[in-house]
Amino acid sequence: MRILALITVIITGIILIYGTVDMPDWGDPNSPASKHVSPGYIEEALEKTATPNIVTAVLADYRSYDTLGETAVIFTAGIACILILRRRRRQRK
Amino acid sequence: MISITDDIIIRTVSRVLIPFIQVYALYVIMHGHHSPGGGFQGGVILGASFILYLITHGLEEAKERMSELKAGLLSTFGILLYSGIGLLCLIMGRNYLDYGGLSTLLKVIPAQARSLGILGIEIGVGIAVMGVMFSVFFDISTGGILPEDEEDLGVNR
Amino acid sequence: MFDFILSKYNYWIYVILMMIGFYAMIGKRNLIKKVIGMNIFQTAIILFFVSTAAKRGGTLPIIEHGHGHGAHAIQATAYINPLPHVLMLTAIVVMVSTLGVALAVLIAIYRRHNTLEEDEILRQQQK
Amino acid sequence: MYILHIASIPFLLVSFFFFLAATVGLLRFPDFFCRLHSTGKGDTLAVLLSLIGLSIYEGFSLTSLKIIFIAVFMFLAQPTSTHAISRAAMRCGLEPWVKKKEEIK
Amino acid sequence: MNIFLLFGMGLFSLVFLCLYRAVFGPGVLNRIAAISAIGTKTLVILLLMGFIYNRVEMFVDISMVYALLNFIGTITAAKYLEMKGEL
Amino acid sequence: MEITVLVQTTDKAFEILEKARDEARELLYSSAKLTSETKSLVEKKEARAIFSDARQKRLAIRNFIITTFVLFAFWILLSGRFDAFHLILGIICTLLVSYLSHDLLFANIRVGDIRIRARRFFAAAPWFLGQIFSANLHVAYLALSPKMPIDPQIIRFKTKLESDISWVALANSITLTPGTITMDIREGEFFVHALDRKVAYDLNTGEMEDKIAHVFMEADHIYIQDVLDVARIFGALK
Amino acid sequence: MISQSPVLVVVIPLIFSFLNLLFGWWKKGFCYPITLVALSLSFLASLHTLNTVITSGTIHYYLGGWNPPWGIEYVVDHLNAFVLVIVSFIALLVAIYSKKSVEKELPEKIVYLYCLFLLQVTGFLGIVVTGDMFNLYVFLEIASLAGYALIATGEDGAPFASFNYVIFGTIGACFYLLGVGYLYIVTGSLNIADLSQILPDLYNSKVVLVAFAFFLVGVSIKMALFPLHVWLPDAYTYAPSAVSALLAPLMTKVGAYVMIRIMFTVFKPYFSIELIPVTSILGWMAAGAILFGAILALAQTDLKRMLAYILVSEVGYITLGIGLANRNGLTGAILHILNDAFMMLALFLVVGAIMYRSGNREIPQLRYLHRKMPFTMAVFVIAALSVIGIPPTCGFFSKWYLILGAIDAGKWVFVAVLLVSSLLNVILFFRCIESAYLEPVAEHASGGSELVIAREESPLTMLIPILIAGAGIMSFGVLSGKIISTIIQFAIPIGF
Amino acid sequence: MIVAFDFILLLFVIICAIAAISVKDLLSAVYILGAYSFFMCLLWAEMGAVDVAFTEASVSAGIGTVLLIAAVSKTKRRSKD
Repeated sequence: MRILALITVIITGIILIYGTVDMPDWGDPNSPASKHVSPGYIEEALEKTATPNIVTAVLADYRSYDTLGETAVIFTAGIACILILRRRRRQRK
Repeated sequence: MISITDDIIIRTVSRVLIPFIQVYALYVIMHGHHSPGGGFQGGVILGASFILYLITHGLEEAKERMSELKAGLLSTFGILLYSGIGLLCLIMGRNYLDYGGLSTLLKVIPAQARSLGILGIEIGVGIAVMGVMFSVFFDISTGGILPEDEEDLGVNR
Repeated sequence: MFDFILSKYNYWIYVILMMIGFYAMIGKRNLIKKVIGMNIFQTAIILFFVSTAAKRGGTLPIIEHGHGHGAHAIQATAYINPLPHVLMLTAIVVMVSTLGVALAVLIAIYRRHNTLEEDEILRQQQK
Repeated sequence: MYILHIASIPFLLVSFFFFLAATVGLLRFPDFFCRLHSTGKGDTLAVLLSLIGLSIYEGFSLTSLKIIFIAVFMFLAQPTSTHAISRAAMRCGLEPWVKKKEEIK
Repeated sequence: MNIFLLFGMGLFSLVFLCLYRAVFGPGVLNRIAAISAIGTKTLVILLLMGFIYNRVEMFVDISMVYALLNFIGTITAAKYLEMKGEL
Repeated sequence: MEITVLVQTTDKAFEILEKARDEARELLYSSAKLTSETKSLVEKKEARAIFSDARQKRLAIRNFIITTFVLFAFWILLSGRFDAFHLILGIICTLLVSYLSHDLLFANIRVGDIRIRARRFFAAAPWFLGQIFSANLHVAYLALSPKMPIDPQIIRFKTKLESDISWVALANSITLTPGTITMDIREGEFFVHALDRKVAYDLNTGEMEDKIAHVFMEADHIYIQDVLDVARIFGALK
Repeated sequence: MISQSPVLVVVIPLIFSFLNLLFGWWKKGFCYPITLVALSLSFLASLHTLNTVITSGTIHYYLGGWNPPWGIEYVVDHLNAFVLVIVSFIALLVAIYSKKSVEKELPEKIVYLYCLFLLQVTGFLGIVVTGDMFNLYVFLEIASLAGYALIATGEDGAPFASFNYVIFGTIGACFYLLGVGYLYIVTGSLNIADLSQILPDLYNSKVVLVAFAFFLVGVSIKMALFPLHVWLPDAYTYAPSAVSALLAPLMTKVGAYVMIRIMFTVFKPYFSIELIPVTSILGWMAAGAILFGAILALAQTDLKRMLAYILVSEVGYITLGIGLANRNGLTGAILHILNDAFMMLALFLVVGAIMYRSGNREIPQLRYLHRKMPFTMAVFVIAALSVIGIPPTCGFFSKWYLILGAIDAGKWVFVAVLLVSSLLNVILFFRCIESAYLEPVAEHASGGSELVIAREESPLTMLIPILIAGAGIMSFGVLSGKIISTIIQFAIPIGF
Repeated sequence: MIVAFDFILLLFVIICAIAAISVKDLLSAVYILGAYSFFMCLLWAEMGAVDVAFTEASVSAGIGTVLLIAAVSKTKRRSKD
């Protein structure tokens, strides 16, 4: 079992490393990731949302729906813990 | 069941530190615009301050300050605040979560309205995260069984 | 060759980390170890995403001098790509939530089976 | 401002010395309690010194005041955590290492 | 060569030494001690990074988080150990 | 020097007490009007209760205000923005936090000594810093010297300090200073792990304890309490 | 308000789940009606969305008012809207059904259970409706977390099954996220429409290849495709009956939807069919899943576990349709998403009802049930016939299209596999039907036996969804031509 | 990004990860995971992701370790592997 796990892990690792060969260099300013969408955020965020922290602007405005989902995720986790563990509700007076 | 520590040093130092941690957490929530941080981080720190109180002062005392029911209510309130702001934008005739729609309501320019909308949802996220963090820690550390129910349920854990 | 290594080593390290976590998730018998492996696995992915955002010569994605200064134009190359950071904030939240749920499930398992070793639980279930 | 930059260097060097001493102590001392001595105080003072050095480098601003405040919190928190661990170790029944009696005699 | 970079490298070498205790140290107590020592060094290194980036005011906040919150974990572990497995 | 400070303190204590008593007296009169029919014994009891209540409340409000100010100062330090919006946010946040935990920061403070305490603290701080520095040099010497001349031992002593905050100060400064860490406190008895025989000897002289007692006004504390008690009697006589 | 329906579909259950908690703390009785109201509103909104899509084409909805590559976009086309209606309708049915069974199985946790139920549905709907890769991940996690918790509340082995699900689910979700990252690093975009325009230039890149592989593996884990299905049987067996009735039809279908979306919208069909032979691999895996699921189902005596293995086999059908990669096969796959959802819903609901009445679910102990619960068992038979593929029921039509697709592709092995699996299903269900219907009554108790077996039909809130599901199976069979001509033929991705 | 720190931090992270999954005492494993989070936080701060580093710092120092210790305290501390 353990050897099987090891083999799976190694195969996955090799596939992943195979994928990295064609990637743009680490920290390359001309990589597609920093050319396509992100300049739009950097140049517009302050002007359109009056928020100097671009990460906050993107998090809470451009992609605010993701953040709603994120909050829902954490809320789900809280309710999940209550559902799984809590045995009895507190007696109300 | 978390008991109070009988060590006076830990209790006192945590007592002194907790208000500072809370102010710091609120600072992190409110200043997400200008420095790193935001609702989630501030909420976690705020939750951590209550967790610290729970660990050092025991369940009995901590319940007077923050009970699990209150935490649940707060988390629900926070996330309702978030989605409520979204719905408000919807009612104002824009798309969901388009804070530009708030500008007529708040009487500011759209960019400023967006900034205020961001602040609003950060507060919502902070409250929700604080409640959930406390509630999760509460459940995991007590096993979900409140001390007053222990005899009734007849469980050892 | 050396350049190649220098430009890629960050990605390779993330793969190694991820594999460590992955091995702990599927190879270890203790359930808390699996949870720890899960944590490592997820942080490795976050590391990968943050690596994609790095930009040589870029500074933090927080615009200096506060607001109200529209005078100087903002150069996109001067700031690090903010989008992966945003995504990873969400991913960290998901990580914490998963950790919480996994621990809750773990305690429920311990209540039923009184052990956390996978093989012992399987033995108990076969009876 | 240049003079401030120069002035901060000795602080950093001294703090590095204390960090080094603390770390060597952590590695070399024979038992847990003695190791706590080195981490509990060496690190605290070293952090204090390096933070003072950094705030001098920064000059007089709110940021440097914040850095000083970090040091204050460290001064509250670090001895407390040291004390908490040592207490836990004692309650666990960890016996402190004592020099052999024969050697003293 | 930047003085902060040098200082940071020195701290990293010390962290490496602490890591020996953290990984091999006999018993959990030694590990806790070593890791709290690592935590203090982490705090300083964060500030150093701030100076290297020339944006200290951003990094101070992270450092402050460690200063305020790092001892929660230690206290919890200490309580766990002294209460013999309860919290 | 000592005596003038003491007198000042006592005066201040009187002053505060007077104010509190005035407040209480008003309450007392109003309650006396209402319950003029009842027996004087009951009245006295109630009066005493009201008196202590008023004092308690006053203390609580005082704590609340002090906490708010301290926290607001901390907020200003953190925020670094002085426009109206952020200041109002700060006021709201600090009020919230003081509401949540005003009884935490100054849990059982005594009346009227915070300024003197602060002054004495700053007077004593260089001494402590010097001690900490020498402690570190000592540890560094022990750690770096090849022979490692350590001789650890546990010493225990009973402290004469009373309040919890001074215990904490003593324990933390013991932890920070010459080769010693506090291991445990059990009912006023300190268990200290010392790295060296000489250090243990130094600790037993009790210099540190005296300093702490001085800073936290432990030594004069009993005297002031006496004065206050006498003052109450005087006031009653008037 | 008309143009807002895509977001309302998702947001209404989300907000109502929080309200559910608030009102639930006040009074437990509110939860059930609130859940019903939320899901019916959501169903209405999804119907409206489908109607809009049919009449006026694809809907683009910009969340937050930001244009697509920057903001999050909802793209609702025929495929989306179709799955959306299925998901919301099935969720509504299960919610109606859940009242009695939840009250019996988990009386203390009604509030939290309904709250998580709504969150789960929110997650499914969010996955289906979104047009953004990362948003999909977030909603996937909502659905998964709610699923872990709901499964863990079940009977004896449930926490351990749930833990396995946590581990596998996390691996799946993380592989998906990794795929998103690999695509992001070479394209710089997260929007599906944007990606599908950028990617064709990069089809030779190794990064894209690896990303594609990881997408497939991640989604396969989530939808329990054959070699990666190990978490499924335990989890669905031990879960409470209402929960397994919600998860079993929907989780796998949503996974199948995501797979279709990734293979044929994010990547062009040209890539996933011709450039790399992934569809044929998928086809073989699917064939394995079909046979394996059916054979393992034969070995089970526990009815619910048997159904879980049948589910594995059904996932195989859908994947086979995807793997055939021609128009007929894909039509079959999409049609099977609908049919299989209803079949599985009916089967799991019936098993839940049986559990509710008799308390056990071993196949040998099903006897006399046709007298006790005639309507329930009738629906069971209908669903069984549909799984087998007997003409008037809907299961026949999707299988028919799958077989046509296999013939078109020239892969006769798959035709054989489909036929063999039908045979296996006949054996499988005949066992159950035999022990339920054909057990001789008079042997045991002479004379009064007819009176002993009193009629104990399942309660009305359970019976109605069961009957609706049964009716759905029949009517979809009859209406399948119309469904294909109005919706599915437009839902097939461009390029076929 | 500060390349000089990057090498060292990646090395530390790997050491911590291997140690965390191979230590038999679960409390130690949890603690080493805390150190792992420190280094991760440093790594992200070094790459300029201040917000992510902040989140990791608050999560690991405030919640993660404490939560895991609580879970260990409710279950067993020793593990077989």
